[in-house]
Amino acid sequence: MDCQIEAVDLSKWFGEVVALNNVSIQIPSGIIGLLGPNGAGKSTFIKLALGLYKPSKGKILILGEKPRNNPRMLSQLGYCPEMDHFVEEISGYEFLYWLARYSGFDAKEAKRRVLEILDKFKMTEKMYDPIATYSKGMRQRIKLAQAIMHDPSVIFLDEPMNGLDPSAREELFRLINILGSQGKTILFSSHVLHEVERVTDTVILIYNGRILAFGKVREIRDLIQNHPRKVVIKTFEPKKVYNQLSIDPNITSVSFDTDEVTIHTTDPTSTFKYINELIIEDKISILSYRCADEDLQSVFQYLISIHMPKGL
Amino acid sequence: MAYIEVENLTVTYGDFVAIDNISFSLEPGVIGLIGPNGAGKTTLIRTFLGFLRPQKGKILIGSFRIPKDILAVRTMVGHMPEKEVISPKVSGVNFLVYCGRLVGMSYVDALERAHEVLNYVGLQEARYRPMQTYSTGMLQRLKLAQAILHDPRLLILDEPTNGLDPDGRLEMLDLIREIAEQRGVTTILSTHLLPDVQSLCNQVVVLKKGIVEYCGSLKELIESRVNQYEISVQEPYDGFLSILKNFDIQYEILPQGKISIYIPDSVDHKKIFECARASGTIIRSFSPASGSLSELFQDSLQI
Amino acid sequence: MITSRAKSIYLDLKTSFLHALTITLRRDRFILMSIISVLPVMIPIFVALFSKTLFRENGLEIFVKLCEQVYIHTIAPLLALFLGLIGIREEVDSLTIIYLLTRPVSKFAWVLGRFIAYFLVSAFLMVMGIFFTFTSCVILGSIHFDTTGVSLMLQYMGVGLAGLIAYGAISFSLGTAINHPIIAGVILFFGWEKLANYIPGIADFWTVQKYLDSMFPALATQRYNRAVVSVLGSFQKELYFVSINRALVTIFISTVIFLALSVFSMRYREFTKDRVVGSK
Amino acid sequence: MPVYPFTYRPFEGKYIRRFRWWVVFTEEIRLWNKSRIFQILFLFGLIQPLIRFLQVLAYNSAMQDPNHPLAPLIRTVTWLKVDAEMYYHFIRLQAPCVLIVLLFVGAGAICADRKNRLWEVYFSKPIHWYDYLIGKVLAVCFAGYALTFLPSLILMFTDYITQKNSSIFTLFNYLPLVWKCFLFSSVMVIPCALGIIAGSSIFPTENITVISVITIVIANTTLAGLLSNFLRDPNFMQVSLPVAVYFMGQKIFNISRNMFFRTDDISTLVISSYIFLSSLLFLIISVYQVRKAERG
Repeated sequence: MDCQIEAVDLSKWFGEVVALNNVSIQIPSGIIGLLGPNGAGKSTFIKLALGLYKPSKGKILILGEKPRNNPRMLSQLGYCPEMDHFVEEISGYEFLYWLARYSGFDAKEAKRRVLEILDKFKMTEKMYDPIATYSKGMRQRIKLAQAIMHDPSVIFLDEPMNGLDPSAREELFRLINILGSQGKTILFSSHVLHEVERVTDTVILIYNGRILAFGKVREIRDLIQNHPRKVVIKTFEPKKVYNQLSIDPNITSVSFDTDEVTIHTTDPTSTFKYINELIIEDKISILSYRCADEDLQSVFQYLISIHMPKGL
Repeated sequence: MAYIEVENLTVTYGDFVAIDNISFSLEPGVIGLIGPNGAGKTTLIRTFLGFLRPQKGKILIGSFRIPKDILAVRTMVGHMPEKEVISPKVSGVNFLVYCGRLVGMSYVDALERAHEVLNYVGLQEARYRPMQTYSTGMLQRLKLAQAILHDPRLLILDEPTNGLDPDGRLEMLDLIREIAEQRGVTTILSTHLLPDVQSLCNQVVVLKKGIVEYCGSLKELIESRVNQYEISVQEPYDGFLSILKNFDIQYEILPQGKISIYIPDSVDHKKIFECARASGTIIRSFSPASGSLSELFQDSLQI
Repeated sequence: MITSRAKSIYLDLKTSFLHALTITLRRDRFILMSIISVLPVMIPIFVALFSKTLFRENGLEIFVKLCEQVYIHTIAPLLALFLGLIGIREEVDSLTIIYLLTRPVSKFAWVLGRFIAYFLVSAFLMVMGIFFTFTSCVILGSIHFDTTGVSLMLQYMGVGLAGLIAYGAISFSLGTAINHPIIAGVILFFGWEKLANYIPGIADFWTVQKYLDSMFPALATQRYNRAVVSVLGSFQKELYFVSINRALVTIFISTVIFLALSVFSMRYREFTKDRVVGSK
Repeated sequence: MPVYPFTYRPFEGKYIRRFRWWVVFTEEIRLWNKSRIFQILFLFGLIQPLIRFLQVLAYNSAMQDPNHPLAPLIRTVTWLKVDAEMYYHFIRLQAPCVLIVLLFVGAGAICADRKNRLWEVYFSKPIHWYDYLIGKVLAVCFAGYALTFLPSLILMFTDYITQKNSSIFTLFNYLPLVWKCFLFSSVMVIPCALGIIAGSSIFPTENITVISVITIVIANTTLAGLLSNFLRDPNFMQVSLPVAVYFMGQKIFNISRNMFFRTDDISTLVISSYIFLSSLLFLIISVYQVRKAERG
């Protein structure tokens, strides 16, 4: 396995608040989603990987080298920060031009690259306007432009989807896919699973400063599919559904209301199979059914509960 | 009875026309204000609050005219701004107390209210910490808290679910729904996330480049399509899809692993389950679709 | 290997210098500072308008005082605070510095490039100011455009530039190292330096002003006494007099130390602020 | 057992419509009190009051006891004397501290709110721009008075209770002095506060505000010093705003001489209108900026 980013016993704390707690991980190349709720430590991990923070404990290596105060390494990295701050008076062109110069290109090359990337992001018509006049989407695009302008081999995108409208999101997904197909490593953080799913099948789950899981989305989906869950069934005849369902041994509890039945099951797959059979055999008629807790938070809770000693 | 009336409103920044001669009227309820980035949503909200002077046109909210009766309007309006608002050294509860006192509550009232509202939005444990230690989601909740603090009659929310994780987003939507429906507060919800609008709003205003594309009730916009279902299927579902094709059933793959299925009138929906059984897969959720707003949004606006 | 490293540092230096130069030249505060540094030119004209004879008698003294009190004691620290400290601080405060920190730039080159740009811009303003003041004095007839006059002007320019370097280096290190640099800068440059000069011999060794003062042309220093200098104070001043060479060496060394300090803090401080959450 | 709902409830209390600026005022003061740097600066500013306090104690105890060993010394050293002039000097020497503390307090007062986008929140509440501005200005002024006027009141009270023959009637003798101290403090504090608030409303950050105010003060004073020096007329010093404030203090305390200047031939009208007009200019600037944000 080629290892692009490697963290060894990595911890970071601010005062007495722990942001990242004893993380050890080896990240291969490709597109990788960094998934976790707000404040889980995604940003801190990315900033440590970029060398913006000094690790409080342990170390982080990118392509085998420490990134902090290492210009040679930084020329291989691109970073799109989460925060929305610019020097508002200067124009988008200038912003990009100077960052390109700092990346080590001469004036001519920097200009060529900036124009190229602005053209790619369809921003040429407003490129000489001050950034203060840009809309949220344009500000996001300009942040992305500076991250990929210098052809880095490892790209960090911190919550790139935030505040983008659907069409802008589509464009971003396409861009990430193109970059990934060029063989770059892209680590992008998000808190929405299906966003990540659109572009990659490898994710890192991070929660409360710890890496919870690292693997394929498929596996996480399976986890979602297999852990105990709540299913809500809407029907006109709840009593009948109740009677039918209470036979299933996997279902731990059933309750019903005027037009819906709520069940808890330990083996959702077989329960769903059972429901499907019932519908086909016309034993029950339903309007709709869905899982009530099919989201990441419950996966996190579930994953934590597996590793937690029972006494707690 | 129109609650909000806008007539021939034009707002400009220098030469740039942000809102171009729009007119619409809205009834009380939850109102969605949708449009792509830079469509003029925030500008419209800022004009409602009197931060921007309209070039021409008039706005009526209830019986108040803007910008003439702006103070009366501000008393009954709660505003949740789009951008991150932070007062770094101040704790959440102190910030809310200050906001409450600005509205005109006494210190005791404001303190009481602040604690109640913080409980309500789910910031119980973080209330005494300075705001610079808050995460994006917590700041978002705090912004909502300061907007509903003084029991407003009209709630203006600018991108309330921006930057929240899915859990937080659902909670935020639930909060808004509860306030809007149980308390009968008219709510204007500006967003580009269509599911939010779909789950909350009964009227929508669609803005595009400063022009109103559509204004009216959401139901009329989305006529229910009877024979369309949304299902999610256990992976892998390629076999299932090919069987559907054999039966000439049309389908479309949606984001979040969902599949939208159109069945002819002659066929029962049981057919889908049979197909699933034939391909050895399991249908994990099943619901009649009500026509997705996002399709409509993308069709009508071509964005 | 060594040469390629040196070359990359040189390129970084050049970029940083050009960048700092372009952004400084377009700022409003550059315009404000250029107005302020040319404003003293009006004083000789104003004085000449009021009384011709007075100006002719004391024209040289007027020029000397303008250079010493206005340009070197006041405008030099102001330029350092305005163009040096705020230039750095602006990036840190607006958090745009993290765009720079994620670029492959050597911090040494970045600080040095900025410093050179600051020095060139402020030196330009100072030299122009002194030159215009000199010219207006010449035109109004108090000083002659001869070798003594010109060498006097050049000496003041030299002292002014030394002042800019020393004050600039201190501003840079303040701007990168501490959190409320501007209050500290004001207290240091306009509180401490002025106060310490009343306690010669002990405290004033820790001020820039003492070393600048000791580089003033002898011709000028004989000509005037400051109003509040006590007898004891002037005696002490003579006792602890610093020679020009020593002053130059001190200024040079302190500049190097302070610039190294700011490079050090650029390397080891964490400029980005993260909002972290402990438990939700 | 009745169970009460634990949810959002409507607000049925009353709104207080008047004196909204009081809220802004108290919030500002509460905010600085949390800052360590403010506390240090403020304590630094209280050094002189402490010394003066000891001076009053020493002088009164020595003067009233003829056998006191220090009495001859204190009688000969004129600047140890406690009289109206002492209060003038006290307030005058507080000026640098006042400037620094007010800069710390006032420079961020408006621009920090704007930078953190708090205006969007505050002005969506029913608050007038003038309530906001009055609150901010008064808070900054209050910090100034806390360093000048309040300590001088305490000094007067100390003076009163340490005098042997004090009675309730001698208290009235202090009234003109109180008035003079208040006037002089106001002349010093108000233009300073208004200037800093004006700077804070124009400039984007706290740092730029501080440096700009300092630049203006120093440029102004240096110009005045040079003019008076070259033209051999000390009265040109009144071009400088800080020195004009000192002169105004001399006029208020009826002191005709000081170390360098004679203030007899300076017109009270001219300096007072100079101070007044510059304060007005600062006020107009900040009013314009804040009003623009609130009313579009």
